[in-house]
Amino acid sequence: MKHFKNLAAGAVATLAAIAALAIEPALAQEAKPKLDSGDTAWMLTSTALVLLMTIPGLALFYGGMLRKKNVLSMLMQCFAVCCLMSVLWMVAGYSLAFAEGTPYVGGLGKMFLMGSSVGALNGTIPDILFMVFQMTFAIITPALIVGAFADRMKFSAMLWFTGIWMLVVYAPITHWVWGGGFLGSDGVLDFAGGTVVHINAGVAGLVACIMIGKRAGLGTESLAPHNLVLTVIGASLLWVGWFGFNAGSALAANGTAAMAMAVTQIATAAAALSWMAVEWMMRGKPSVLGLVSGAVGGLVAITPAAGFVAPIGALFIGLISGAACYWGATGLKKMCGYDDALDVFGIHGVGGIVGALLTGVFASKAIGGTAGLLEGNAAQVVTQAWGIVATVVYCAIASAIILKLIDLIIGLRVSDEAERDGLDLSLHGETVQ
Amino acid sequence: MKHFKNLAAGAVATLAAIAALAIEPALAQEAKPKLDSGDTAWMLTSTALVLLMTIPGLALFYGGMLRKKNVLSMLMQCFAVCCLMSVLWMVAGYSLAFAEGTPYVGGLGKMFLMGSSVGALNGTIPDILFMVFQMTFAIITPALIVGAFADRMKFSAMLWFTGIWMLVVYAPITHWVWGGGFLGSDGVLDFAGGTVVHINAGVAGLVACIMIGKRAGLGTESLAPHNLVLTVIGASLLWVGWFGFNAGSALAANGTAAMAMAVTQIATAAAALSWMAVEWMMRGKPSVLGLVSGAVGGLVAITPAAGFVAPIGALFIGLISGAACYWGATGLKKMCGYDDALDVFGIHGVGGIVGALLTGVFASKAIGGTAGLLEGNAAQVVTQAWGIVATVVYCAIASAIILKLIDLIIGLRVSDEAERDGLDLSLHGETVQ
Amino acid sequence: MKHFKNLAAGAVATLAAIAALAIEPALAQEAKPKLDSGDTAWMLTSTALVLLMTIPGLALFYGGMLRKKNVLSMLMQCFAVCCLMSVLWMVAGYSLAFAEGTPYVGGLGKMFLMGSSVGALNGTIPDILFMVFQMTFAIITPALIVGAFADRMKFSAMLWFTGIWMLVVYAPITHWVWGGGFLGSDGVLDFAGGTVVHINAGVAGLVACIMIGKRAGLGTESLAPHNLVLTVIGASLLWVGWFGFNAGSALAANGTAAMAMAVTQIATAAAALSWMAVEWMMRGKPSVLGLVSGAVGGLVAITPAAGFVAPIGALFIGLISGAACYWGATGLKKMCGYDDALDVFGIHGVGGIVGALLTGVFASKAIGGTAGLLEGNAAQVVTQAWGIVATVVYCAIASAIILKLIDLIIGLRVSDEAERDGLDLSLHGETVQ
Amino acid sequence: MKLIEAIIKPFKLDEVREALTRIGVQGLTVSEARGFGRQKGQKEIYRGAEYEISFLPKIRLEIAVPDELAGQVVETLRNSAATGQIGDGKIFVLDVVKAVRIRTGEEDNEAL
Amino acid sequence: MKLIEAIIKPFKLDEVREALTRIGVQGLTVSEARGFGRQKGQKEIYRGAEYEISFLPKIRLEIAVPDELAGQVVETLRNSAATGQIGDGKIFVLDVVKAVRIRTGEEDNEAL
Amino acid sequence: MKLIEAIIKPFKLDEVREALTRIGVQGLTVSEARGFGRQKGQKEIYRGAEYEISFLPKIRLEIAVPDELAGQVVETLRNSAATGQIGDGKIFVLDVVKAVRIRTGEEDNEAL
Ligand SMILES: Nc1ncnc2c1ncn2[C@@H]1O[C@H](COP(=O)(O)OP(=O)(O)O)[C@@H](O)[C@H]1O
Ligand SMILES: Nc1ncnc2c1ncn2[C@@H]1O[C@H](COP(=O)(O)OP(=O)(O)O)[C@@H](O)[C@H]1O
Ligand SMILES: Nc1ncnc2c1ncn2[C@@H]1O[C@H](COP(=O)(O)OP(=O)(O)O)[C@@H](O)[C@H]1O
Repeated sequence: MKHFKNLAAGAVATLAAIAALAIEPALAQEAKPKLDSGDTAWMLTSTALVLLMTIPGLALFYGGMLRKKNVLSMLMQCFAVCCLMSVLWMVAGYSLAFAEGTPYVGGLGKMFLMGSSVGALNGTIPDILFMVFQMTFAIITPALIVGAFADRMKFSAMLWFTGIWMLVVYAPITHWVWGGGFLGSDGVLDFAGGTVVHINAGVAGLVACIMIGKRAGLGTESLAPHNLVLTVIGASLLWVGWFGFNAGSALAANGTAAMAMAVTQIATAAAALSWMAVEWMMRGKPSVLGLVSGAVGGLVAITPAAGFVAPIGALFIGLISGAACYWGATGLKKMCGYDDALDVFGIHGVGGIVGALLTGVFASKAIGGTAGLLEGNAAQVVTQAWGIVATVVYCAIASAIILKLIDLIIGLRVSDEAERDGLDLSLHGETVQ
Repeated sequence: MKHFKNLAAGAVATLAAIAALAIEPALAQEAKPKLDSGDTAWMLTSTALVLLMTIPGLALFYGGMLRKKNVLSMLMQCFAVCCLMSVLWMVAGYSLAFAEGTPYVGGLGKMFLMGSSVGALNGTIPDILFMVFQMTFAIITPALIVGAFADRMKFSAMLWFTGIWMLVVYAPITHWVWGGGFLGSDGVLDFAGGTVVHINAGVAGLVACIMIGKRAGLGTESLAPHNLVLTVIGASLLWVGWFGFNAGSALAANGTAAMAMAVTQIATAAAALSWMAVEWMMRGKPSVLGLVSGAVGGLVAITPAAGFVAPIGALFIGLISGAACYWGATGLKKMCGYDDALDVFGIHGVGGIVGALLTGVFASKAIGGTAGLLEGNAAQVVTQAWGIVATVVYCAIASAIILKLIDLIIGLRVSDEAERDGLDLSLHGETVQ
Repeated sequence: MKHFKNLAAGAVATLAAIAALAIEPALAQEAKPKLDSGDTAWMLTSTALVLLMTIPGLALFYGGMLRKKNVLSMLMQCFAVCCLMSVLWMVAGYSLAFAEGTPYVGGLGKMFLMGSSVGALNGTIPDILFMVFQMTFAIITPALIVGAFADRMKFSAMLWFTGIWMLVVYAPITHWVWGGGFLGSDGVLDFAGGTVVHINAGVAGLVACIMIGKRAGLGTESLAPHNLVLTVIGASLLWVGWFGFNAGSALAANGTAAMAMAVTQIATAAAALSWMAVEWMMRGKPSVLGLVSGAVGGLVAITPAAGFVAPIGALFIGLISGAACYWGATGLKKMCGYDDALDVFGIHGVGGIVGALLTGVFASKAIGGTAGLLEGNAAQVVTQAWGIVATVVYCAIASAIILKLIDLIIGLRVSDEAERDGLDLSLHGETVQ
Repeated sequence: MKLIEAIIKPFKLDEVREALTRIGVQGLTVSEARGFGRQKGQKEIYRGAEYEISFLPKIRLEIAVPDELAGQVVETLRNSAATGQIGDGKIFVLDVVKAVRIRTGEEDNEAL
Repeated sequence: MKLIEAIIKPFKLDEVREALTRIGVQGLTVSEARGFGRQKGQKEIYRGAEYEISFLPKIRLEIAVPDELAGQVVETLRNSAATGQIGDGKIFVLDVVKAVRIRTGEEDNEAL
Repeated sequence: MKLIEAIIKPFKLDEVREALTRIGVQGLTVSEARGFGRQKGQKEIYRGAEYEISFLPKIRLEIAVPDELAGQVVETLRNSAATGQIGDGKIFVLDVVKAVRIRTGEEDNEAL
């Protein structure tokens, strides 16, 4: 019984962040909850789609941008992160994020998925399904980070870092926004994880790439991508999988999910064209890497907005974020001089921040129940900014501490020789012929 | 209110083409429409599956058949078409296809998705979901065309051509068949787009490859595919995604969708084996390119028939279309001497025509409500032929005019040097190592 | 009417194997069956996911581990098996597995899908959907086998072997367990095919690789994998697709499906980490091939258990099977000295046996209705062992006979020269550049 | 005998081979190479990072011929491989002390 | 010293290397090549388009050896690389004016 | 003229090229090679199957230079390519009978 209370509480809190659904499901909770097979079917599918984003989606998107001698190490890192987070999420992460607790972190009531059953519901879907859907988010977030320190981190250090980070940074922040924590209560809008997932990963990546230092040969040798075919496959699977990420965050197969899918498609396409256009003007040629990078930037930017904005709003969010991410991956990076190898901050950080703010601008009462700046509710932009600040500050500090400790204990960086020979051979004893 | 009328009208018209559903949903329209979460779940999934067909499916299927120096340009074209069509469909395409209008083209009432809402329904699914599902069709159709003029068209010309073509050719023809236009009213059967998508793309490809001329080196150098692994991945994703294309066209998760999936699987397998057998006999060896090409031919041929034929009918459609497409990609092409680089006409044109006619032959009253030749309704074959003729004539003329204009204004073809160096480097400044 | 009886009988029998559902659906059968659009949506999706496992999933997983000169032949084999089985399943396989018959094999009542209709149901989903879902299982099982005799079997012999094997070995064993046969009645638990699919394929692979002999150059030349990027893509798609395989085997979108998905995720992750850890200790380096092989081992092991065990049980099944499969692919193989090229027995055979037994250990009444050893029902382990023995014995003998006959009539093995030049060029006249 | 090594533009290979066959060259060996010289490459840009391609794709031919044929082969190479644009490549003629056909053991001119 | 260049069939590489090591060759360099000669390639067909493969995969070996060892190396190459079928390849022996070991600067025979 | 062939470690290529340009070398040709010698490779393990990598990746440079420049080029190669560790590679100097620039037909030193 007590368990069911936790559950209801947690669920209500989570759903609170999803204005579109706030009313009925919440009620549904009070009333006798009933499983909806259609909603369940969609959430089962969404879970598969979000897993597809990390393996092989993200792994290929990243791997193709590296030199041939490091491609397997990147696939290894993404795949290993997927496995490690699955286990850690079951052990404690889910509980820290979604068990009843303080406004700052969840409790330990759901460790090892204690009390999970076939019959328990979360709104109209099985509770265990909500757990595994959220697990796929806990997988991709740390996986996104590894792009920043590609080519140079020890595999063991990477496992320690991502594992601890998920428990200490990701799980609490998820609780803040979706688990009944203070950001959710403060009215921060984050439909599918612009703040929780992308700003979070972007900032952690930035901190990590600064602390580990630049790649050997940066500026002197060619670090050109060895096979953008892989990158395009990865970007495509990210796009397709993102439907599960955004439309799945409706936790139901309804109009909100459909609208989330539509605006995701529109914003992504607009962002890709926007990056392409800017690059075409500035560099004289449109590149496929630019096109797909823009698409990812658009996917990131629409993530917090998906359930809250109308198609027109999505079009603008896409156009703006595409150009913004281009700047993030080129101008900003040059300006500051850090070596964010695969532009985790440039795209996920910048895109996430732009998206979070624009959600406050374009939010439409008719779509998601909350009005934004354009509908006269300027306050929402401030609320969004507050969500960004809280996340950036906590994530930056915590990530830095974790990395520092690991560096002291086992060291973050591989030997120069290992880096030169390539991580595939030196760390994993394998090569691509 | 008026909007809802358009909607209902449009929806009814569309559904009319889908005999299996004609009755209940239509009624459902008159009565109070209610959202079905199961149908919605399946259509959300189908939309993701059809997007998967283009990116990365089609992009890889095509890219692997080219020389290494052009593979990125093909991925770029497919991905850019995906983005451009998404925006254009939202802006005007959807309206031209599905807004209330004349029997020849839709109106402008739905431009920029005006009046779209979270609550509006189309049958048992959200109206916005129908829009985005159809968007994925508007994406893949122009993308199919680019295979015909691979290796030699300017990227800018390609964008202009596909963009205009989608608005001027694809949207109206969609309206004819599914949007309440004259072909639908005439009783032409096209369950998932054999005419609208495949014949249409095949004919446009044929016209384009003739107008732009042959690839340099054709007949003198080796133009052998550089990596059929990509092509097999692409063909496989096309097959999987096609379940969304065909079974999704039922617009519901019901017996018709299930039957459409079953016949799709059977016809595709039979066509692949049929092409393989013919090639094995004629050439002495079965090739993987032949096998997957046959599969795609079968997918094309069963597309118009999916909701109308029984498994046995599908088996025959597959066996016939596999052999027909083999001829289309070899004998016919040699005979006429055009350079349809990736056999867009040979497979999608020929397969689409064969499929449209055989739909009239094998249609079964028990399955889709309409009898075909074998059940004594010879007239249906004539109706099918009428649908083919109308599409071929309009598409051929319109495509030729668009291409001619673009050629005059910016030119269709890249320089000889750019073609020789490969489009990856010359147009996009990138290479696969 | 009679047909409906068969149907009901067959369905009940099948479902009997799925304890979690035994009660309601069975009742549903007796009562007036009604289509559930949510369950149907999930089964349509699951069918697509399981197809994705074979093409391109398995094809890539296997192809990447071969030398470059044989990669296309592997893709060809997997794709051709997919096509051939689809047709044979429609013609007779489905009937032999699921039509009313003896406890040992199904009847011929459903040959050519006779009597299939849009309206007929199987539980809460269309009967034709159950047929095509099962078809995807009949596709992947023979496809799994080809990894064992990679690089050296004639393409024609491979077609004959897999085709006959599916009809003579796979279909009957499926009937035993899910089609109303004796193993099902004996209470053998096999939720998604640990015995039917994996032990079966593993044993057939072992027999085949022994009968055809070792690869030329084994031990003398390097047979190192040419491109593990493909293998990682394949493993990832296998994982994602496996959600359809395991959660889809609930035949509904309900709590059992959700729990099956959760335990699949947990066991797979644990097995991957387990293999990685063991390899890291024994070999000094964690390899990406090891990591993904462990994941596949975990997927295999959780397959029979998916609907029956709790998350904690899944964690242990994963940890144990990862290490067990590592031994199967290294120690065991070295010990016995057969050349199971891609460890079909080492991973699917060993993992399947371990999983089947552990299902008997960890089965939980609360989850799937049946108690296992840990809940005091030691007998279940014996029942599981009985299922394994019956399958191994029949499969081994029948496979050996089929192979012997084919060897006598057309010969199993390619010429030394063909093997040396690589099957891509010698059998299919194609190469990867 | 002489071993004639030529560095040419890749797209010229088929043309060169045919020209050589016409004058009776029975065999040759080619390998992929990358050349650095006067010809400048295009630059590649990836997310704002520019890479000058200083090494351009070339094909390296090796043709062993009897002394008397050497002059003609060089001439033919020149004519068939030239485009007149920078980067056409070079021809180097080396002395061969001995040649052997592995299959038969035939030596020197018989080996070619 | 002599630089011995051999064009052989790829699958013979390991065998050849072992044979050479046995007679005391300490090092060699190999590269991938494609050969044109008497041996004809299989043809590839893609959707009815036929391509004769006139260039077949070969391995190119370079072995620098002291003059006195040259004869024996050529002999060993012949025996270990021959299959007796067309396409076995060639051996070319060239004079080396000077050899240097980069690591130490040792010259000529000491460099090998 | 001389044809100078050098086998070096791949990651040294850019450094070597710059050093050579500095002393006035106008062009060179590189190709990928794999080397067998004293340097031993790491081993790869795939599901328990161990493979010693006996051939290590190397870069093969060819530089044709006038006789008078040869000494200096060899010197420069040594200095720029050396790491002091086993596997740095070799330099071989061969005589060139004749050189031709395909584009212009210029011969010998003018061709370089
Ligand atoms: N000194 C040299 N030694 C070896 N190869 C050279 C030399 N100079 C040029 N090459 C090769 O010839 C190619 C063409 O030379 P380049 O100077 O670019 O044009 P051109 O031969 O028309 O003057 C170069 O890419 C390189 O492969
Ligand atoms: N004149 C030549 N110069 C350089 N390489 C040659 C020459 N003739 C043959 N080769 C190389 O030797 C290989 C085998 O030659 P080929 O004539 O096919 O068989 P065989 O050596 O048995 O007569 C060819 O593929 C080519 O790589
Ligand atoms: N006799 C030889 N002929 C041709 N190449 C050689 C010879 N010996 C060595 N090499 C090349 O030089 C490289 C380095 O040689 P190695 O003996 O490993 O180290 P080091 O040159 O420092 O003694 C080898 O990988 C091989 O490519």
